[in-house]
Parts: sequence; structure tokens; C-alpha cells
Amino acid sequence: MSVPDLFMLGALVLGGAAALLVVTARNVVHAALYLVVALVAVAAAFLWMGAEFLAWAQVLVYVGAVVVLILFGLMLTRAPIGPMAQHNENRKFAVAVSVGLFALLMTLIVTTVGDATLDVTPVRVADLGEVLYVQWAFPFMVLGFLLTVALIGALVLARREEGEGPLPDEGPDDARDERERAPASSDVTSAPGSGDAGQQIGAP
Amino acid sequence: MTQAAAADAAGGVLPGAPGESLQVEVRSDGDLQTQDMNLNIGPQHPATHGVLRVVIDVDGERIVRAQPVIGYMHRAFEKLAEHRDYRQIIALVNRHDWLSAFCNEVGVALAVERMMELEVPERAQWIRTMMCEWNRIMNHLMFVSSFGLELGAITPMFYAFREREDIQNLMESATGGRLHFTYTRGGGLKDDLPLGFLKASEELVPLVRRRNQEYRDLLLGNEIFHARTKGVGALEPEVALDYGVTGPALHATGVAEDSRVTEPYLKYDEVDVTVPVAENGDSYDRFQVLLDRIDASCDIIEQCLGNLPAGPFAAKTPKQVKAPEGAIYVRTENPLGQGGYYLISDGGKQPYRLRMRTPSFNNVQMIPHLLEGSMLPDMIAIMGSVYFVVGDVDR
Amino acid sequence: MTPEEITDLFLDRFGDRLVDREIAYGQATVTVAPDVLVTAARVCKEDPRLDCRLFDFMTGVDLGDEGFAVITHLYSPEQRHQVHLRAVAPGGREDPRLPSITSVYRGANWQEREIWDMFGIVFEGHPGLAPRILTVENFEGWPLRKDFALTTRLAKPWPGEKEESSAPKRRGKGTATEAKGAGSSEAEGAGSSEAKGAGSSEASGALASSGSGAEAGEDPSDRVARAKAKAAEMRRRKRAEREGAGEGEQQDDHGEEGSR
Amino acid sequence: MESILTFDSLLFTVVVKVLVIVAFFLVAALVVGYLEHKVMGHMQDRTGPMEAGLGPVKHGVGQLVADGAKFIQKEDIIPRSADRWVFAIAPGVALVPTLMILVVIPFGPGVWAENLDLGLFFALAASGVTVIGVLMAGWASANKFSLMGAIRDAAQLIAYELPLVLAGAAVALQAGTLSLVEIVERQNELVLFDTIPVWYGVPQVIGFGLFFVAAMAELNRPPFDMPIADSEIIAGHMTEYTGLRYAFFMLSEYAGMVVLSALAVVLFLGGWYPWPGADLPDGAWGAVIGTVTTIAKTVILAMVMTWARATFPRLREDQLQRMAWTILIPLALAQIVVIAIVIVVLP
Repeated sequence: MSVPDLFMLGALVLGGAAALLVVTARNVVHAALYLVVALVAVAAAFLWMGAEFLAWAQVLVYVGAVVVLILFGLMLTRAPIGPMAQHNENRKFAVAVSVGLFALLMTLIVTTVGDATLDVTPVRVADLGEVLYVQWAFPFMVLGFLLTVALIGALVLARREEGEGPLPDEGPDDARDERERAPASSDVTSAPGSGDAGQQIGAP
Repeated sequence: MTQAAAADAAGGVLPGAPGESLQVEVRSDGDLQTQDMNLNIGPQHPATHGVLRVVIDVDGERIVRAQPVIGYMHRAFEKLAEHRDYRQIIALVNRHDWLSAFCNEVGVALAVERMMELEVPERAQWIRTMMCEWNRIMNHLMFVSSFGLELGAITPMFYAFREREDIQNLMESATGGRLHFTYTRGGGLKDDLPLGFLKASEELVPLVRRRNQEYRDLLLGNEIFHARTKGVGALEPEVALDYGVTGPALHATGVAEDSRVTEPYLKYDEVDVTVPVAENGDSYDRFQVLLDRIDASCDIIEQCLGNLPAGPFAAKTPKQVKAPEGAIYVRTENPLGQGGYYLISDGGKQPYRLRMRTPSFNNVQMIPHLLEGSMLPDMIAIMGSVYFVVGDVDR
Repeated sequence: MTPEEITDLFLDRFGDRLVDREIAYGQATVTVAPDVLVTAARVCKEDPRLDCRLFDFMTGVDLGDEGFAVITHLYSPEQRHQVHLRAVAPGGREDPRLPSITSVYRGANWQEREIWDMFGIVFEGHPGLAPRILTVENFEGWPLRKDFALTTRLAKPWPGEKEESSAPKRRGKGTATEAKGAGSSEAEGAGSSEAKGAGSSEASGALASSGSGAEAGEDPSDRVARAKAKAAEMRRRKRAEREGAGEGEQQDDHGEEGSR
Repeated sequence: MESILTFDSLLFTVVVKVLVIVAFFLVAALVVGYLEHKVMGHMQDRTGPMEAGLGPVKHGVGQLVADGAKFIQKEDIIPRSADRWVFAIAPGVALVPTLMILVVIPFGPGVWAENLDLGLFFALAASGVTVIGVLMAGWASANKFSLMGAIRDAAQLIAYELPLVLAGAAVALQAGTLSLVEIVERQNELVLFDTIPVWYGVPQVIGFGLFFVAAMAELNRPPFDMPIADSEIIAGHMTEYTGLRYAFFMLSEYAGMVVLSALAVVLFLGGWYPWPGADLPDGAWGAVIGTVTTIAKTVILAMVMTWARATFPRLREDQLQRMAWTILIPLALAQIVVIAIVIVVLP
């Protein structure tokens, strides 16, 4: 077993354990934090497989933005300290579904990829740019357009809620008009935004 | 009143006991379920100028309910005053608003003198007037500096304390005190001005004026300062009068009620007193009025220096100061607003009742009116610009 | 309006409900019957002749056997006159009650809470007097009533209670050396320094602070010695206090030493 | 180009690199911290501690070392209702990403730990992770002020990560590479109108401003220090921290100043070149001159941050958000478009 193999194994074990903890943790914030570990482990796995760009994108988008948003949302709504009693009646059902899904995916992967050896030569960013912006330029642009549409749509929805929401309007004070539903606006804008960033950086 | 209603709803017990640190109440009366967080600002908080506690409910960053809790510094001054003779009360009233010690002293001395129909020598009156204004500048510098600090600008604090130190040295040379001067006596002053005081005063006035312009440039000339204070905590003149808000907070609403002008005491009828006013009554205006008042005080001090007559500095008083039976109310324009002493005497050595009307008490009572509906950071801009001293609230 | 006009106005308006009117030091005090207190406050605020829009303060007064009175001070910023509105609470010392004027002046809220806290006068119609505003929540008694004794004074009577003539001799010969203008300076004009003799200024200092323990015209070394003796005496007293019950406020110790 | 820290043995190389980076990290934070104290002190007409010194050098240079020693001795308090392990590791989580960025920053020709192909991308990705430590600290402290501080910090980071990344992207666009080393090299080759050699800071002056403002917002430096606004929410996520853990947060703030200033220097101010179009000698001398140049530029930028701290009041949270979403991000996007067009039009 070579050193990269060992590292890969380590990343898999760590990520797998963290992933298990995510679903079993009795505290929802802890679960989110385990998710960070799991995602970082995935990024490490990408790294060892030579997909450097993917690894850092994973860190930037998932760890830096998505998990932060999850934590942010949890803390804004409720983030009790200490274990919570979990009265989830769907627990068994969830276990069954995830085990089934895992089995399905593993079967698919094993049957299609099998024991093919992986070429771990790092992909150059320039090649990636070539593929994205030259070869697949049109689908890429369509994707970007879709995301923009989604962004604007979400903004429109959030805006309307602000005007007609249940918040009592207390007067014409300027400062009060400025209060934004912070979670809503950031929720809407940042996820596609991060994708945006990825696009721009991928430019050759 | 919302705060009282809140206390009632809670069975007279205020929310926010030590055990319930992270308890939040879920409101379900709207479509959108939000959680109000109950926050205790104070009694130990960097922005409350002492031990004032404000219990606020915040929805995100917006304050839905605010309720000041006072009394942490209650020292029963009104009770103590009933057990002190008049000269001891002068030392006592130094303490409730420690930033306006001299102005407080003068108030109680005036009450006694007017009741006893004591003729105070001209020189003493001029010195008192001048000292009141020096004290006013000292007080205002404190609030100029702390307001900046609360908005996150740390530098004005150091600058303003520089001038404060100079004025403190000046007053110390005359009175022997740095914070609690106890310079007034019934019928005059403790002592005459020391050698070199007038010269030092004359040199200090232009310096204060120049530095005041610096604060103006530093803070009023700052975009962020504008953004933080303009339109924040706008107080209507009617509401201000209704609550008995006085001082810079009232002047900022456009009401130029200042007892130095409307009911002159000491020598204020012989000097030109400008009462700076503003229009909008927001934090910016309150702060601007404060800076303008420093300049106005400089003007008065210069006039005092020019008019200071020679003569005795204290009247001959009977050995035992006894106010005749009756009641009198003396209003003075203290740095923070209108101070007043309502003195009821039964002819004895001690007052029968001495009511201290303090500007801070009324000003703080008004604060929830401005806070509700504003944002949490605005709370700092509002509380920092209503100008109060907690000792003056609780007495 | 002059104080006379103000009292007359109240007499016109309230007739026999005006219990008493008084003018002292140019300030008008009108005592109204409790049942018209709110109306009187409203008149003060809304009558264009009075126009007392500035709510100043409220205070309670212990009247002894008669019970308690509440005085509300109102001021008109435009007309520059003031009214002391007074009402004696019915119910004597046991159950003093007055109508609340919070419906007229918002500022009355805390002032009435304070009076309730200090005197136990209940204001009917007040949105909520509890919790106690200045004292602690479980405080017992009404501190500003005259029958509420100051603990320190029970432990140690006020030294100033003694008449001036019986005060110790060292009170100074202030009156003998009363050099009236001596303490003043010839500080005319800008920049001139105030020349004055140290001794003479002290003499009139003692005069001004009539009996503040200032020793006039004495040898400075005497003063130092006495100051030391005084300090030793203070220390002794404090020690005795500590060894004793140890109660009593330290700050009340300075009875006759006064402010010097 | 190879890093000068490369030796024959891989393991040895790694160990040396880690040691050098950690040492630099600690020293740089200390120096910048000291400079901030003193510069701000003199701006405010006061001197601060002047006696503590290291040997004959006085002027308070030893003060921060003494403070550090004090922090180590202080009792480490974890509130009873805090979430213990999250509370305990949060300062470390906040510190590590800053340390990681240092790995890719080139200080001089050959003076870097790692020349990643994706250096810029890596640095920006790592800088976004810091907030997780802050969120952990804020949540685990079981203190409402901490929680509010953490939420503010997260909102701020989400808003300012975008302008930061977009400003960086514009540089990558112009340089045609994401490697920080290559960005410096290309930058030095840039010549405007065939005559004036300039750095990227000139054509991308808007981007530079955006990057700097966003960096200050990310670091919670005044006037964007709402997450730790002492007059509003005590000290935000740091409220419950004492001793060494608190020192860790302070360290990550000062180190963050160094790191993001250095990144700005690399991206916009020509990196290790003393002036545009300069030519450094090969070998050790070039490395020394380059390193000194980079550090000097970094310190100047860090001092600008200090200057801002001594000058400005704090913005309000919503004003900050408004500024990010309505001014900075549109500006950054517009800049990218303009630069892309210019690059396509001008060869």
C-alpha cells in the first residue's frame, strides 16, 4: 500500500465516520459540524484523486457557503444547546431508505466502474477551462442563465414576503424600512452566487 | 405603557432571570414564525454608562420591546438629605450626577439662599456662573467622547479626555476637587479663585473652541457617522415635553427651553446665552446640539471673565443655616438637562423634604419610546445621545 | 401669567374643589381635591392660557397625621410660568390613594412609580406600579415616610443635632477675623493675577462655610497636629464599630468634620 | 520555479515548511499587533505601554509578548452551560484556515511554501472556512451576545466573500492563471500603452478597493466590526472566552490582517517587486530583497487597516449588507465584464 493509498483510506474512514455521525448525532448543530468533517474528507479524497479544482470548489462552496448557511439558519431559528429528544417516527423508514439507496448506488458503481484503475494525474486548470468554456460552452451558459433566473425568482418571492408579511409596519421611519429579512436574502443569493464565483475563476 | 404592561404580564417579575439564558418564546400569531430573543443589556454592559439595565426583546436585530430597569445605583439621597444640614447636602448633591457636580451644588445653594433671602456677593455669582459653564463643558466632552466610542470610533475618547483633563486641572486649582468640587457654600463660595486661574481660563477657552471644531470635523464630517445617526431615534417635541425630557435631547427637537434664559439664575441674565437648537430631534441633532453647547459655554465663560468684579466671595451667613418654613423650587440648567431642587423646610437645620429633580430620570424614561421598532445597533446610538448618568437616574 | 392670575384661574375653574392656593417665592401652588386632580392636570396641559406642556416632576410629601400630599410641577415653555399642582391623598397614612395622571402626561408613569415606591401612595389607573422602581423588589416599607427610620441614625445620632453654641470650642473664631474684602482679589481685567494673602483668604473661607470645621487664623502646625489627632480618632471609631455590631454606614461618619 | 524550502527528503521538507510557516505566522501576528497598538496609540495622542521591551529595545515592544505570557497563565474558563468540545476547539478552527492561506503566499522569488496551480482559488476557499470556527464559538458559548455575534459574522462573511472572490477572479482573468507566483510574474510584465509599466492595482483599481474593503469586512476590522462590536454585543463570539483560547481569536485576527494584506499585495501591488517592471537579481539576494519588499507592502496595508480603525465609527449591520449587495457585488461583476472585454479586444 502506497502513501497516497493510506491517505485515501484515512479520508474514507474519517469521512464515513463523520457521515454516520451526521445522521446519528442527537444535536442538530453537532450534526452540521460533522457534516463539515465529512465534506472536508470528500475534498481530500478529490485531492488524492488529482481533482484539485474540484477539491477546493468543494471547500469553497460546500464548507464555506452551504454549511455556513445551514448553521446560520439553525442559529437564527433554534439552536438549543445539549442533546434533544428526537421524536422522529420516520426514523426506521429513513434508515431503510438510506440503506437501500446506498446498496443501489454501490451496485451501480461496482457494475459500471468495476475494478478499473484510476488515473491520478492532476487535471490542469487550463484543460478544465478548455472543456467548460470551449467544448461545453453552450450548456454551461444555459446553466448559468437558469441559475440567474432562479436567483431573480427567489428574490422576487422574498421581496413580496417582506412587503406583505405579518410584520407590523410601524411607520415611515427610514431605518425601519431598511430591515431586511437577512436569512431570506442571503439564502437566496449566496448559493448561486458561489456558483458564479466558480464560473469566473474557471475562466482561462 | 408597554414596559409596565410587560411587567404585569410576567406577574411583576421581569423576564431574563439568570437561569433562562437561552429560552426563547415562539410567537405563533402571524404566518411567519419568528422567535423573539430576550436580551439583557446591562446592568454590566459597555454601552450603558453604568449600571442601567435595559431588557429588550429582539426579533432578529429589531427591537420589539424595551424596558429600562433602574435602581441599581439607588443611594437614597432624598432620605439622606433629610438627615443632613444644608452644608452637608452640598457635598451630597455632588454625587448623584457626578459629571455635573458643580451645577448640582449651585442648585441646592440657590434654594437655600432664596429662602433665607441671602444676598450673595457679585463676585461669587460670577464665579459660580463661570464654574457652571466649565463644568458643563467637562460634562459634554465626556459625552462627546463616549458617543463616538459607542459608535465604534475609539479616537474621540482619547482626544476629548485631553481637554477634560485640562479643565479638571483648572477646576481643581480653584476647588480642590476633580469630580466632586464642593466649592459652593450657602451665601457664596468656599474660597476665592487662586492665582493664575483667570489667565489659565483665558488660555483654555480658545483651545477648547479649537478642539471642539476638531471633533466636529472628526465626527460630524464622517459619512458613517451620518449613516449611523441621521434619522435614528427621532424624538418629537410634544413627546419630549410630555415625558419631561430636557437638555440637549429637548433642544434637538427644536424647543429652546433652557432655564438659563427663561428663568435666569446666577448671572445668566447679564450674559448672552445662546441655546443651540436643531430640528429633527434625532441622534445626529442631539450630538450636534451638544457640540454647539460647548461653544456656547465658551462664550459665556469669556463674558464671565470680562465681567468678574472684585469684592468678597462669600456673604456673611449666620452660623447655622436654617431655611425658613415654606417650600421653594429652584430650576437650573444642568449639563444634561433641567435640574431642580424642590425644598420643603420646616424651619429646622435639615430640610423636611428635598426632592431632586434630575434630568436623567425623565430622559431615561423616554428611551423605550425611541427604542421600540429600531435596530439593536441603533439602541447604542439612541442611548448614547439621550445623555444620562445612571447615578442621576437612581439618586 | 403671573402666579396670582394662575391661582385665580384655578379658582374660577374649580371653585370649591380648589382646596388651597398659595404663592411663595413667585411660585403658585394650587391644592385641588383628589377627585379633580386629573381634570386639573388636563386643564394645565390643554388650557391655552396655562399651556403647561412640559411635565417636570412629581413628588410626595409626608404631612404627618394628615397623610401624604403629592405635588406635580408643570411648566410652560412658551409662557414661562409654572404651576405646582398639589393634592392630598385621602386614606390617611394607612391607605393613601390618588388618581393617576398618566393619561395626561406620559412622564408621570415613572414619577408615580417612584412615589409609590417611596411613600406607598397608590395611583389608581396607573398601568403598573410594580415592580418597585428604585428599591429592590422585595423591599419592605416606604423609605421616604417620616416613620421609616434611617438605620444609621438609630445606631448613632446625628452629631449636628447639638446646637451650635454647645459645639466644641475649636470651631474657630471666624467672626472675629471677618475681613470682608480681604479674601477678594483685585482681579480686574484680563490676565491680571489675583493677589491675596493666604491667611486672610482662609478667614473668609471659614466665614463662608460657616462652621465647616475650618480653623481660621491659626498656626498651620496646630492644624496639622489636630488633623493627625482627628485621623487617629476616626480610626479608633471605625475599629470600635467593626468590633461592635459593625453596622452603620461609613459615609455617615463625617458628621461634624463636614466637607473639609 | 521551485520553492527554496525544498530539500531532498520529502518528510524533512514538509516538517521544515510547517515550522517556518507557523513561526512566521506567530511572529507576523505579533509584529502587526504591536504596530497596530503603537500606531493607533500615537494617532490618538497617547503612547500606551512604553517600558516593556526586549533587551535594549524599548518603546513597548515586549508588551505583546508579556500579554501572551499572561494569556497562557490565565484560567481557562468554559461556561457550565456551554457545549464543551465545540467551545474548546472553536478557536483552533478559526485559526487554521488563516494558517493554511499562508502556505500559498509567495513572499519573494522562490520564497514560498507551495506553488499551487490553483493558489488563488485555494486561498479564497480557505478564507471562507474561518467563519465556521466563529459560528462554533458563538453557538457553543450559550450566550446570546455570542450567538448574535456569530450570526452577524456569518451574514457578513456570506456578503463579503463574493466581492472578495470576484475581485480575485478579475485578477486571475487578466493574469490568465490562478497560481499566485505566476500572477506576480505576469503582473510585473504588464505595460500600459507600451510605455508605462504598472501593477494590476492600476487597471483594476476598483477591484483593489473592493478586495481591500471586503478583506476588512471578512476580518471584522472596523468600520466593519459589528460581529464583535463591544458597545452592542460585548465582544460577539469571543464574549465567553478567556486566556489562551481568547488569545487564539486575537491571533487569528492579526494573522488574518497579515494574510489578506499579503494576498492583496500579491494580487494588486506587484508582490515582491519593489517597483513596476523591476528586475530582481537571481539567487539569495533577490529572495531577500523580494521578501523584504513584500513584507513592507503588507505592513503598509495592515497599517491602513489600523488607520481605518482609528478613524471610522462602526457601520450598522444592515448598512453593511446593503453596501455589499447593492454596491460592491454589482461593481465587482461589472468590473469582471469590463476586464473580460478589454482582454478579448486588446491582445
